[in-house]
Amino acid sequence: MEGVLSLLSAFFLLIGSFLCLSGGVGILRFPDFYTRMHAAGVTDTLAATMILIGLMLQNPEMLVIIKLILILLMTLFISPAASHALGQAAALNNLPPLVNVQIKDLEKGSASGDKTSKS
Amino acid sequence: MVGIALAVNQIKDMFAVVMLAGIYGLVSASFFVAMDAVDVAFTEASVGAGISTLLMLTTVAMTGRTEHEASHKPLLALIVVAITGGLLIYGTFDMPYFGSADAAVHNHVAPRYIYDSMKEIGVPNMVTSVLASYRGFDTFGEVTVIFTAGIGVLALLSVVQRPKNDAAIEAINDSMHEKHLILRVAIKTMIPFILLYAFYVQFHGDYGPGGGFQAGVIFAAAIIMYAMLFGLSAARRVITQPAVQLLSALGVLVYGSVGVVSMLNGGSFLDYSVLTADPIAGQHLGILLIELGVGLTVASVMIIIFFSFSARREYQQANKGESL
Amino acid sequence: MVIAATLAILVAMILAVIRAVVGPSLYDRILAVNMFGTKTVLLISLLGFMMGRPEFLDIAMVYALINFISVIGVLRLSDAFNAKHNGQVADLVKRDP
Amino acid sequence: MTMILGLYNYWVVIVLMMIGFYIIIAHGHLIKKIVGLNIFQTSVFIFYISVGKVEGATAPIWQEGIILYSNPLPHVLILTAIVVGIATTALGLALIIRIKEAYGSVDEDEIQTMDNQAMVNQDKEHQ
Repeated sequence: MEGVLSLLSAFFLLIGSFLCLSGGVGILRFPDFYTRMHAAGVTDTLAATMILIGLMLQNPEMLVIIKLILILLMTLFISPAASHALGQAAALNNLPPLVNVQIKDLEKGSASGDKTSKS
Repeated sequence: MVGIALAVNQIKDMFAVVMLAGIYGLVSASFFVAMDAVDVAFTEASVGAGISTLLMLTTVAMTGRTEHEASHKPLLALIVVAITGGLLIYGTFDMPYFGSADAAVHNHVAPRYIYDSMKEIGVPNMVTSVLASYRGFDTFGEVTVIFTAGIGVLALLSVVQRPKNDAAIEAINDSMHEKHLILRVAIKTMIPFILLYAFYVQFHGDYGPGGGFQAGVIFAAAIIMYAMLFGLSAARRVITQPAVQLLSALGVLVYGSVGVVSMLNGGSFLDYSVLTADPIAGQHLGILLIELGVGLTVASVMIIIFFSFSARREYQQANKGESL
Repeated sequence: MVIAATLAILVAMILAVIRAVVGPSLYDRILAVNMFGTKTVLLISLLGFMMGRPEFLDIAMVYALINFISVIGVLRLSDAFNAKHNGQVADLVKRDP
Repeated sequence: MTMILGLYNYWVVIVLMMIGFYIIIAHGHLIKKIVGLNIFQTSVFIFYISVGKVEGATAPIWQEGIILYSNPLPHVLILTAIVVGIATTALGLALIIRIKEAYGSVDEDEIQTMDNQAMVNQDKEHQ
């Protein structure tokens, strides 16, 4: 039982850290604001979930688990709301999304995008 | 951290500078956690990352966001800085090494705080017991300083006459409301929990990280959040300006009167052991009361500061007929 | 494993800071700050576990809250920014090549 | 080598402090000066906290079975200092807003020239 739990926890933590890293790479390499927001928002929420679940599996104390669950709920609640607000504000203030761009730019952008998804 | 500080030096866009200052606050708070200073990290998290960023941003919004090129040569400044820094680094060669247990700071009053506070005060969180009991007089001074700063901000920024075109402000607020519908719903659900959490921090400060200072800031943050999304006038209907001012004074008064009561009971000023028959219970009661006083003052001063800043901003907007 | 996760978060934080410093538009910076805040929440929970005293999750909770508040505040004020400085922002908002 | 490992923390503090100092004296923009002041302030906080750290100790909250704690005294001092720091920062920002309203600028040099101008004008009126 102990072994299974710690293995599961390690698994979740590993996924979480992978997501963190890919989110970080995404926020740095993606070509425009909206794609960056996508990278950051999605990976942030999932990575937080994974890491917190991994930590929950590591600790047997009830109080700690409850606190972790609270943090998790808060993250699940806050992070989409913040992302929504951010995207909406950007759209309302006429930040141009990357649609009608030169083919050269697009190739450059998609090339970096491909690299990110593979890494 | 050095990198961020350098970037602050270079960037001319004030908005970016303020955002970086926010990140800087977060980094330093993480550092405090790593250095075992959980209470400090708590405070820095709520103050440095949240409130101060907001205040600076409000000011930037009111004063414009670009910086002019410096007209004079910074060479002299650089030389002064280099000399001072060199002297300070020379000074560190005599410092005890980082983390060594036999340094001078750890051998004066600290052992008593660490090993006897459980016996004398009965509060597990040593920071709270030192803050509220051993060094209660210092803390009284700090609270008074905060109160005075609140009065100062009020004196500098308070708007005496009502702005003439209330309708313009209302119109701005209405447009805000339509835009932020989802946020408003989200925040409305969260505010009760934040307030509850502030009370938890306030009264759990004896046993874990937390206490009056932190709880006050969290409480104020909830109100500030409400004021930001529902408009200042709505927030003022929840907590009126005179009420906040009264509360901020009341906090200092509670703190001071606990001291006076303990004097009347035959102890010295802020000696809580005489408050009840049992010294440890007296200490508990005293710490609880003065933490309450601290929390009241900090929360209401933060609210006062934010209200004055945003009222000033609305006033400017209404007078100039444009959004500043 | 906890240490590996901590390292990953630290790297992600550094990347976010770079974006905040470079970030051509205002919203890029806000995004970076938001992400940095979330990562700090995780980092503090992990640090608590590493030091063997997981009671300190309270701090992480405060972070989550305050981070949200500051993002909201920044957004609320940035609207005002754009209304006035539209000319300047248009320059800043342009995508970097 | 032990010297470097034992003291690098203080050196980082000094570098931060000097950057803050430089920002304060070299930049004309008043808000930037406040940010510089904050950096300076934080470096002092970090200095205090790292002085209070004891190798192998944990946070100063009493718990069964733990003997070695970090020094709680610097924590107390810094905790109050942070809150007082935000109060003074708010006061400074309020002053900046009033300066902006009075002068229409937040740049040190411009305010200086405006002041000089006003002084000269006053002298002329007297004559």
